[in-house]
Amino acid sequence: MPSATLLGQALISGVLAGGMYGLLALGLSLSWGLLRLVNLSHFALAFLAAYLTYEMGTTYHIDPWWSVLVIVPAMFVIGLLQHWVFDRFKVNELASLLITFSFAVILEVAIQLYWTADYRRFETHYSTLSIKVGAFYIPVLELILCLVAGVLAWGTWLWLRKTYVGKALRASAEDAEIAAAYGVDHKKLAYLLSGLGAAYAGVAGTFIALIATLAPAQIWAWLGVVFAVVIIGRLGNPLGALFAGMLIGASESIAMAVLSPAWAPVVSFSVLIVLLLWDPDWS
Amino acid sequence: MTSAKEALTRRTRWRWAETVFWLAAFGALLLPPGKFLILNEIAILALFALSLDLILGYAGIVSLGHAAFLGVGAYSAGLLAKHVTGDPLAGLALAIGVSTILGFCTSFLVLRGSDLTRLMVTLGVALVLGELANALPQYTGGADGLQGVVMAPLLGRFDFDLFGRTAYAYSLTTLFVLALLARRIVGSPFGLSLSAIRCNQLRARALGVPVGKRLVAAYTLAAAYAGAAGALLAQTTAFVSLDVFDFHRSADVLLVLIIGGAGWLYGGIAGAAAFKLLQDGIASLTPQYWQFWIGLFLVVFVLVGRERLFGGLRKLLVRR
Amino acid sequence: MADLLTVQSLSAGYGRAVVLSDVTFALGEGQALAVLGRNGVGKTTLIDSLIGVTRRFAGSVRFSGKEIATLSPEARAQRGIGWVPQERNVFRSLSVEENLTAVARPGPWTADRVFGLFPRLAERRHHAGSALSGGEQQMLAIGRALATNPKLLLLDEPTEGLAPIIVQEVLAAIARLLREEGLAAIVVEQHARKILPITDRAVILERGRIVHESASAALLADATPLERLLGVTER
Amino acid sequence: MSKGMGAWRRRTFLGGALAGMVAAPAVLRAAPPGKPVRVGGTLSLTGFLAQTAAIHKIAAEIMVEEINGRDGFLGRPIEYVLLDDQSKPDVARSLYEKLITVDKVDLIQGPYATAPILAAMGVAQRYGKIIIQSSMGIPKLQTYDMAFPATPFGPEPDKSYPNVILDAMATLSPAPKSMVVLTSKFPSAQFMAQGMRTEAEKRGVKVPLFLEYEAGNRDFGAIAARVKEANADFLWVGSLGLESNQILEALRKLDYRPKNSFHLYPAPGPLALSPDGNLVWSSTFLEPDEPFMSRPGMKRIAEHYKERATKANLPYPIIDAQAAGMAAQWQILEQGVNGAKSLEDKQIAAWLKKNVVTTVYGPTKFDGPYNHGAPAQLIRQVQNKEWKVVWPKDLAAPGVKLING
Repeated sequence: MPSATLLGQALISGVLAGGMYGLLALGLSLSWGLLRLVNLSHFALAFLAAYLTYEMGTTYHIDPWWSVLVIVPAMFVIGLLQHWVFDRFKVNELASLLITFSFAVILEVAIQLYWTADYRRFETHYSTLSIKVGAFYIPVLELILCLVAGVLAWGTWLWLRKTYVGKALRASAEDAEIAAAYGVDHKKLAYLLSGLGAAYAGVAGTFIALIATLAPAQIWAWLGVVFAVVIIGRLGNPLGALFAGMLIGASESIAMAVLSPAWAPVVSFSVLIVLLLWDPDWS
Repeated sequence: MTSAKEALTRRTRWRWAETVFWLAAFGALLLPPGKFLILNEIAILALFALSLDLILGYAGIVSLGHAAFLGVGAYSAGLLAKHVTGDPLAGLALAIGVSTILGFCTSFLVLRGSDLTRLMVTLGVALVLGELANALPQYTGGADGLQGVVMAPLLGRFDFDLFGRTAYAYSLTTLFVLALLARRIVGSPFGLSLSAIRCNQLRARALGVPVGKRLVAAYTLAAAYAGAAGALLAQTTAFVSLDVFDFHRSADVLLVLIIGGAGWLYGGIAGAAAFKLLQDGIASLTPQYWQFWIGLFLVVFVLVGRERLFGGLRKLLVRR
Repeated sequence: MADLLTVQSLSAGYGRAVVLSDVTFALGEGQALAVLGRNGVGKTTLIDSLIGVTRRFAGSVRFSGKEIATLSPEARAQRGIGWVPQERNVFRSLSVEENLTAVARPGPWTADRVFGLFPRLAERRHHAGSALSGGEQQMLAIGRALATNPKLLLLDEPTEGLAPIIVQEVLAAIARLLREEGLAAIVVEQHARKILPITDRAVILERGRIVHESASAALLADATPLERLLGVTER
Repeated sequence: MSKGMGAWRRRTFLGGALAGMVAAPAVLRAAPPGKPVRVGGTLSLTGFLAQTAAIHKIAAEIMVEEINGRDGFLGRPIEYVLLDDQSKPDVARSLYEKLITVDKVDLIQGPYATAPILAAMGVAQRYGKIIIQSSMGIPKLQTYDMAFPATPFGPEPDKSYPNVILDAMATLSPAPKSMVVLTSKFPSAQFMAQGMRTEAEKRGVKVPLFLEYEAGNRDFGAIAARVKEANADFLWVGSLGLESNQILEALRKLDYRPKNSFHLYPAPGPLALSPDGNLVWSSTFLEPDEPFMSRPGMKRIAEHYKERATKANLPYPIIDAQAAGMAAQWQILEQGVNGAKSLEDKQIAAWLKKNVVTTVYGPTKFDGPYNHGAPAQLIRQVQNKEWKVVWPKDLAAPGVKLING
């Protein structure tokens, strides 16, 4: 039986690591839930941002906290461009799945072309910092990640709940035609949201550069678990995405500490399947 | 009454183009060796896409994890050949049986909830099965793949030759038989009720169609077909790897079906031929960056060719 | 005085099907028009043509002196056309209050004023749209249209499928809007007698054409056209 | 790297990108006259093993040029027909079949990593082709008698190599008494990890924790907590790629640093450069130092490699055991063909079994079980951000010793 310290430590690092799931799920959940576009290239965009952070950090010695100021707006613009394609060709849900899959493949090749397939590691002194609280250690970088994810998720939630634009978006998501007949300009809002989703991928990318492994094929490594998180957190619900991310992160971590680390990959889908058995209309 | 019957028979009547197509496909067996490898791959992919067509094109269920059944079929056939008997038909039967059971069991999970949750559950089932195969290397060979699959001659007479003529003949015949069967099924009242469900589930229910049961049956049937494709894959390549459960496989077969057009059975076959030939052509031109060109082609294709191809699909997916 | 809405020789429909042909009528500021007719004569198509979701084959629609026939639905809504759809179509995932504020535009009609009109909705302010009864949904649909502060309100069968007591409540509210607030409106209704007392004018549609037009009071006084065209003898 | 250099790289990137994506860059043509001998093979140019293919592709291209610069195969130039197996064994399988039956290559070269090699070996066996490979970590799976290893794993590396590590550990003071074995479930790593546990326990080193994690594991926090709690004297990690960096970082976040740790197949550059990488051990067969540089041709190959790898923008442009494996594959094939004076697979195989071949790994024989010769695994250690061979002592770089962490 694992000790209390081990369990507590596993829980802490799991919840914090889950912040990354939540952050990645955030943008995906918004575009899927509110625009009915399944954006498989979300991960590729995040990795593009991660590689850009890496490049700016290693080649030009720009601190990631500064490069994020350039990368996130750039990703926002990419999101707008991507949405222009969706809008121009009236892309529906299934088509969006296929097109963004192809986008992701193209981006993967492009990343490999410039940065090669070799592993990249952005060494910063942040990566190993941690705070000691009692018997537990709290990694600083993951803590910042979770705070950022929390602020973004909460801010987005408030934005959707409290502002005219947010409510109009939710109304459009439910019934675009009716909302349009009430004067909601769905198109403009959709551009805004697509840009925002890509910008969130940019934020996630900055943290990926600092925390995770950079290799082109890693684009696909997050797909399954983050998709599960998006559904568990309910589509279009930013706070749900974050909490679901933390829940899955914590469950994986506990599974690693108590059972075997090899069980971690099945945790997210087991949770999802149990959830869907319990409530088929979940999401 | 007669007109309804006529309409039914018109749907199932042979067209000359079909005869020409199958004659050409079987005629390819007379080609000199060197093409059977890719022809065999096309036949298997076509069967896999045909199976997806049964649920996507006819029942309107989008699956992101159809590779689950391909994989289960492949491992069943591979393990049978390795441990019990190398008889191809026994393996094919076992694969169909196992994937049918899996399809039936998972159908209840998949058919609960909305289109969106379906995407996730199908994806999840394939991922979990992939993890399971990876977690049991003593049976599946894990990441190294299943070694030592040795096939006995087909029908006890035809050896699997070096150039793959037998393999192609075997895969093509299986494809032919199952396509004929599928043709009968989709033209039958059962198939028509599926189309009705796809167009409007509520109306179909109001007309007394047992929607749930029909969808379970369709999903199970598609699983069986995918299992058969898996068996062909395992047997004609004498090898199975974890890649059979890969997400890329599920995504590729969806693309294949979209290229060929869903909902007319031959779409999968046409798409498989186009996809494989394209892949083969580009990959030999530029081995490192072929994926880029395929990706670009698909984006353009789905965007530009979409209107023609997605007319029927849009109805399935636009949520009301 | 310039008319608020002028429909001139309008032919419209869906896809290739022409449902309305050569429809012409006008509506002044503050006027209420009843659109009567049997099932399937094109009443809803007329409303749909005004909000801009049909295909127009010919004719013009002028609103506040400007041609709007080529505008998108959202642009028409922004110019002041408020719509209460036949199926109500309230946003089920939004709360009652959010249904009102999501589409709100500045003007005298605020959420609070809507709650004043329909006290029932005020009680259910924080409930989701999906939790409302049919009557409440109808009230919400009307309230939602009001929240856009329209110059013209389009009501498509506002009492259909409601319990009699609720019908009274909804009709009373509509009457208040038309009579006291002086809102211009087009009301589609199958049951002429419910709506004639509160409207100024009435048209009767048959097979996509206007076959009768008169003051509402005149129709109430002499029901012969109603009996002839609608086949009803209501009491 | 200066800004000017970055801009230059970007220009070549754009030019190279377009040219590379249209043309067929994989076929190299060469000096000696005559009809070229076509040698086909796949590498994982895309997918999760792609970082290794970049290295092997460069090594192979250098070797093809070298061989053509000499006398080719039997006086004929050679041509390398390279295809992308996408890191998937079943793709490798069909591509080898295609190379043999459709492209009709004269000879084949093995792909990278156990799974694709096994797949390719099955095809080679069916068509009676000789296959040389450099990266199958589980020798006993090489059951085909015309399959040859280019890397001196030895027939039972799961027994021989742990003992090399244990020997080196025994010289530390105090000698480690316990060891945590942590491994990826990647089969060849798992295979070595099991061997490590068995051999360690045989020699009285306790293994209080043996953990397997899934390949592609994302978060090592909980694993690190378990390693810390076990608090053994030595940490053995069956890692691939960046996993070692991630594990060491996760440990440091818990304020824990294992005194000494061994890493099986790490990404050499990132681990050497990481502050956590200082003094860690890893496996190798050679490093660009003496005595290895004195081996015939090694200096030239190492220089070429550095030049090409830098140009290809590889982050670690230094030849190591990985790249050397591919070089050895070609050296073996070259000597086999020219020694047997034949392009016939059977004759080449027969010649290889009877003779000693000289490769960058030194004199190589194929006389043991599964066609393996003697093992020659070494231990290297990060010292001043560079990998140095430290064990066995007689192969250590001049003046370099194993340092206790």
